[in-house]
Amino acid sequence: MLLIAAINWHSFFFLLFALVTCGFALGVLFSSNIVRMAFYLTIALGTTSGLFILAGAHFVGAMQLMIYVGGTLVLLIFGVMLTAHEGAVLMKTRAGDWVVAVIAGGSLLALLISAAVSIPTWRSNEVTPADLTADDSHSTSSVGLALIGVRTDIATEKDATLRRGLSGYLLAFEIVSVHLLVVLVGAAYLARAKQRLATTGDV
Amino acid sequence: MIDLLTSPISVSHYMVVGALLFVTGVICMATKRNALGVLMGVELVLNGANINFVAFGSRYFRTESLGLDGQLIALFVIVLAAAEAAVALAIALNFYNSHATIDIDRADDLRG
Amino acid sequence: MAPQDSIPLLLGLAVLAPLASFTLIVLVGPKMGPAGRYAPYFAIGAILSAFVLSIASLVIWVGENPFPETPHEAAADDQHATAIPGPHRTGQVTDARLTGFAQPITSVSHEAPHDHDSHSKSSGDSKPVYAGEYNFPLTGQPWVLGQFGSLRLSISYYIDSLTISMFCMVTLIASCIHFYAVGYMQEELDDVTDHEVTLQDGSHLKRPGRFHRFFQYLSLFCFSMLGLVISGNVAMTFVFWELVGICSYFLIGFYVERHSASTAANKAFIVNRVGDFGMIIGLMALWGSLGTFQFGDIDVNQDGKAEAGLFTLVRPPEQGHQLVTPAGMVQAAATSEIRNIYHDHLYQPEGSTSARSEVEARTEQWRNGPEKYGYWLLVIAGVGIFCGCVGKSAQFPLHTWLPDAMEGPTPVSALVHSATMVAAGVFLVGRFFPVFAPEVLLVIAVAGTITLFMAATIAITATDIKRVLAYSTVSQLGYMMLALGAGGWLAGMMHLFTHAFFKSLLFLCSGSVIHAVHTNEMPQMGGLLKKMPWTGWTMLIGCMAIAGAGIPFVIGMSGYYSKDAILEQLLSFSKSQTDSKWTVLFFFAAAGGAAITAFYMFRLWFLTFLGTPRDADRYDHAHESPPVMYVPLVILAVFAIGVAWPIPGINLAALLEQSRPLGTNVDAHGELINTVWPAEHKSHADEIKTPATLIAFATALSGFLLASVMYWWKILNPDEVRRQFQSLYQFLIKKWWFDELYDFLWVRPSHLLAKFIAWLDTRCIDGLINGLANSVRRFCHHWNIWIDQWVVDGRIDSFARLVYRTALSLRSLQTGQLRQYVLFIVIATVALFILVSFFWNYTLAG
Amino acid sequence: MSEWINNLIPIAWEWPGFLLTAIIKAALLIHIPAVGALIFIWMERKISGRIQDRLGPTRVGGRFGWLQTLADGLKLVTKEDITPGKADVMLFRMAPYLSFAASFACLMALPVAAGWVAVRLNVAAFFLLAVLGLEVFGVILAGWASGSKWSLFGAMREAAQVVSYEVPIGLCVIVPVMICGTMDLVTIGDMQAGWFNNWLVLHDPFTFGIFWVYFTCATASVNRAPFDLAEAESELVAGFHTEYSGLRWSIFFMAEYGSMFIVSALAAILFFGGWHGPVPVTAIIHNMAIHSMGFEIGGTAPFWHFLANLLGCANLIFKATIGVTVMIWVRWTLPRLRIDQVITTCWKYCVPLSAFMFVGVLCWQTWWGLPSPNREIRGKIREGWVQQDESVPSGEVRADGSAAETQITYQAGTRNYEGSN
Repeated sequence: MLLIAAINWHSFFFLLFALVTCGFALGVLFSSNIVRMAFYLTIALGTTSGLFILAGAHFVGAMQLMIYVGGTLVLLIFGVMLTAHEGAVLMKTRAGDWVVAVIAGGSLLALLISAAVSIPTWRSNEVTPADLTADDSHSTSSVGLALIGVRTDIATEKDATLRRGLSGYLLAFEIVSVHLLVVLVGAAYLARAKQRLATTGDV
Repeated sequence: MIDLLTSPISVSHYMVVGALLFVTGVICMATKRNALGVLMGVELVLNGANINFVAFGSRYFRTESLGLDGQLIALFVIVLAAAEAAVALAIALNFYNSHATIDIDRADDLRG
Repeated sequence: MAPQDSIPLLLGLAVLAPLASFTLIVLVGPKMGPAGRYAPYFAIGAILSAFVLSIASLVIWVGENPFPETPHEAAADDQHATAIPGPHRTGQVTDARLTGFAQPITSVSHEAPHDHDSHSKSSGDSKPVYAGEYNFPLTGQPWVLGQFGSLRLSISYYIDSLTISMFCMVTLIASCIHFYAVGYMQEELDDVTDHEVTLQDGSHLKRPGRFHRFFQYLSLFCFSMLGLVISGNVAMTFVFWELVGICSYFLIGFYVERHSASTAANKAFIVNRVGDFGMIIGLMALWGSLGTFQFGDIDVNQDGKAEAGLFTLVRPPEQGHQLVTPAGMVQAAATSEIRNIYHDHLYQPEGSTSARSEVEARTEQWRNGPEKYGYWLLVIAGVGIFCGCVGKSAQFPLHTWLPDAMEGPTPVSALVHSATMVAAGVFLVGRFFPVFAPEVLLVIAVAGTITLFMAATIAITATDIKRVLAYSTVSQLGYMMLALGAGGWLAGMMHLFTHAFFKSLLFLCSGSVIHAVHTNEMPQMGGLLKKMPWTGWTMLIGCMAIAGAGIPFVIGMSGYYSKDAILEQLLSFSKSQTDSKWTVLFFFAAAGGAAITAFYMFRLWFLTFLGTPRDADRYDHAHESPPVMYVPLVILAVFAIGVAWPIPGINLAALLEQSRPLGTNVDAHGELINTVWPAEHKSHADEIKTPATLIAFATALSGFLLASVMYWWKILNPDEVRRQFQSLYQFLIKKWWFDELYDFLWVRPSHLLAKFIAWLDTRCIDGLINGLANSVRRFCHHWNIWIDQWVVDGRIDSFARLVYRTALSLRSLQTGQLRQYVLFIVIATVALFILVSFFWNYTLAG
Repeated sequence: MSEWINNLIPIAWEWPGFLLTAIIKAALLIHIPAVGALIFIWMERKISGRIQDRLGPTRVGGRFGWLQTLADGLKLVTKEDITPGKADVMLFRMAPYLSFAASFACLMALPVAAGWVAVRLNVAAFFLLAVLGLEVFGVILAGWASGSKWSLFGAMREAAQVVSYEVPIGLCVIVPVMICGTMDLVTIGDMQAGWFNNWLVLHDPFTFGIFWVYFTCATASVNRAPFDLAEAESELVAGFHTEYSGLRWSIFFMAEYGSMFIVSALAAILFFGGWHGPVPVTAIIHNMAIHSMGFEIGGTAPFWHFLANLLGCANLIFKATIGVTVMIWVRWTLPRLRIDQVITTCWKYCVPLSAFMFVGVLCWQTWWGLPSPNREIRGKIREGWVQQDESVPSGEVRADGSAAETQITYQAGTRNYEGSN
């Protein structure tokens, strides 16, 4: 009971979500059934959005749910179903590949984790709830304003160069949207290129 | 384990989770023979990166944080991931149409 | 909404409406029904709404500026009182102004005192300001396009009664012509077989109809013409000027497949460029020395202080609006002196300020000194602007494009080349009238005289009905220019309006005739009056109007008033000369021109409508045009009769008089020549008016009688006359050999020059280069053998071999296995990090 | 609420308070899909009966047969739970719970009255859409895991349809969000306080139009007829739930009716003033509460607030029920579309329409600045630029317009970031 009393609930929920995320990510890794992989991935990404919200990025979390889980993964599963037949559903990988991959990945993991814990200011959290302001969680409109080029969060920045340098994401936003359009058109074109060739072959 | 529960969360925790997702994704890319599996690995990798961005952008862990940039970059990553998924899926379908399989080990026409 | 806000708004909308329809037709023209059948609805709607808006603004204006009542003035200078507000009505005038617009910024504010003192001692007539002249234009600058240093390009407007009446005239005529064109261009609706274009295989050209394109050009033209009229600064004027030119180019070349049409279009365009070159020089002179493009004063930054425009600079109010060389021009001319002054003050304390003050001090003496600093600059600017007008309104020596422009469809000829575009030149001269120095006026007068006489004589022998009208247009424009040059501002402007109406009427009638008989040649017409009564009678009205028919001192057609006003001004001009008596030629030329005008106009009418048909089958096929074509004729005929009637309430002369440039209604003397420009109001004295009116009437009557003797009663046989004056006839039929002259003067020499340069190119330059090349080639031929083999190939081959071996050894890396590539990346990343962390002693990712 | 509980329980810890609060709220919310489903299914039967000139259920539970659904539910519980041999067992079992969890999680962020919301998210509108989009996973996985051709077809259609319809529905929801400048559904609802002329659907012609687009897309996104391609019983036997039976099948239906209620309630909040009725009863009661009917009755204010919120809650549920009724009516009136027609409706009509309306609203508000009957929103404080004083419990914060002005202080731009750096 004393333990429960001492629990920092923020940490608790973080751990909950983190464990679910990592668990299902590993599930994606070790499952060999492509559809189950997709299912695990869904859950992993959904809980990731929980992690985002825990870090105060409500909007990003909602975006993660909406675009990633709601859009991308549905697309993915769609593709899975389009390409799923007996051979494709189960594709075994040779053990050798597994060994090599796990070794390489393990080394990378060790590297990254050592990097993550190597900086003391990253390891310790000295932020007290007092110096969190109400709108740190209400970041939606500041995100939106930043996307249209107004950085309200650094409007009060003392350093003028910093203010100037960090102004807005309008250009990036436009570029990304145009890029998105191009990609969608291109994807549609790619997906139907085959049939088109077939018809022309017939003619 | 206990003090994990009691002490407040820091950036490192997020980075560890991110690293785990990242590596999982990488291994996924390296082991799955199904092109869509590889695609899922890519999504995992991107999410690992995103977690770091959001963690560094959050004001809950460090007094000097990236501020909004973290969230904004994360947003862009999500959107671009959607685009990338669309294209990759189209490519996969095309490959499936042409090679009648989704196994990327069979996609070695350009072998040296 | 105050009038000074509402009128610009209305007129601006009126300008934009045709632009809207143009855009619409350009975008979706071909979709508007088969062959754009419904395009005219948009064009006509636009121009009609523009007309309504113009009329509305005219009503507002008149309501704001009532005409001075002329009870005994009418008695003094008789019925056709081109009512000039006389000295004794200055009080009312001032009232009119005070009750008129509360102008923040015009010359009103500093002009009112002049009227008051002139009113007080209005008996004296040798005052610098002729009392009673007044204008208060609406000026404004809604939108600044750009400010480069002191060069400000802006959309600004300068609206006075001249502008508004131009708007009404242009939109009215354009509306009529739009309706007319709907009927005239019918055959463009379906595929057209152009019988004047013969392809290689001898067949005729077949092309789809261009109905909508015609109306889109008309809309564009109306837009640019209205914009030209409303524009408030020279730069904007120039832009719309060129727009008008390009519209004329399009419309002349409407039947682009015909060689004659395309060449005519090119000719018009190039000739206009020649004029515009002079205009650009004028603009540069004005801006470079005065630093502004604005006509009127504009309160740029709404602080109540008006920035002086060109007119104020050239005719400053404190000088009683008399022409003085602006300080800018003086100092621009006296740069060397100014440099010396600055050099003298260089080593004094406060040198620059004292130097500046001295320059200010000496400017006056430079200006009035014997060498008249800067005055030449003023003259050059004026002549340059006039060059543009010469090109645009086809004055001598650039008149040759207008007759060829008749290749365009007839509605175009009526709208563009008689009523409005060519009038734009005259309008610009009238607009710039205050800026013109007397010497420039003399130039204008001379050019106008030559043009009117020459064109009139050429028109005598022309047989193409449209060419006759074209030359008469040139000649009438010459009249206007002559009137302006002789200081008769009001006369010239009035003739501009009256001529617009009856000339468009005449052209439309001729178009209706051509539409009926499918030929332009008058010798193949005749006796058409029975076939097409509407056209015939309206055309007769037009002829009488242009001939200035009327009962002397009682009433007459519109031409009667304007032409008489011109003659009066010319007479008083020639009378008031002490020396330079030769200027009386102006008057004689004008009078003779009047006779010739009457002659050829009635010749045209008799040849066309009376007598026996000279071409039977054409006559049989002839028919009256549909109502959509002759109703506009009737409307225009009404205006051709009555537009200039001195009705007390609505009175063109008084309306125009309201916008007479300040200080131009007094005697002016040339600085460099000793010629006197009498004030225009002097031409209403009876000793001038009576003889002028009688002479005008006599000349017109003689011309009419001669024409009827030769072509109606057939007493004289034209062919005999032709045989007797064979040489003169040749001279005229060849149009004074102007085209040949220009061909000899400009075209041939340029061809020769081109040939010479071509020869230079082919012989000398190419020869030189070829020789060089040959020698180099021979040199290389010896050396390249072994250099190529040993040096180049040797190195390249060895390198290629090296690359090949490396590639062979590396190819095994490319397994085509995506998953292996991923592994490579991972391992490389790890290795990189580890290396970095070892060999740089930084913490990882620190 | 948790503070209140913590005050009740005499322990030093606060987590029991949170736990109790969570449990209570969940217990309240579960009624919407559970009891709501009962009522809505009964309504659907009666309405379809009337439309088809039948009586519908009449026997069970009195003359209106209003216990029919309960009886069916009992029957379904007792039925055998069949799992096909070729099914992917885990996914097959998981799928119904997944889609039910999605539609239940939506309710978490759905306010039912001023401040009566389980979790007050500042991105609630967006969150709702996102989680609603998750519901499709249940359907897709169910269809695939059944290992049956019909189910697979239904699932693929569902996938295509839902991915397509997320675009226009997002565009439609953006419009009220843009007008109010916030995604917080509570704020959006309260910005329409007062008489019905404050409802956003009457804000300007474009919002009026976009409401219909929204309703169409919502019908499609909860795959109700005429868009119920996933279960096209005329072509595919029963679509994605062909192989399901018993309890799992009924869970699918609870999820479907729950999400119908959710989209209708969202429509009510976004366009029809949420808990603010055509007549500002809530505001009146609140004014009573603020100065209790003119003379001070000690401490009755909380009661009045509660009453007001209760009425608002009833109001919202009523509006949402009307929306569900319309959906039922549409289902039994219109024939089902073909899949290509469904996709065409989305990409060729809904998306361009909603985009056009979006631009139109934008112009109406910002560029033309045209008037709109809603006096509340104009010049109102935008989310994030708002600093609301914490003294007032969130339930009472600006439950009517007047209170809002008093309790919100406008801080131009300086959104006290001084604390952060």
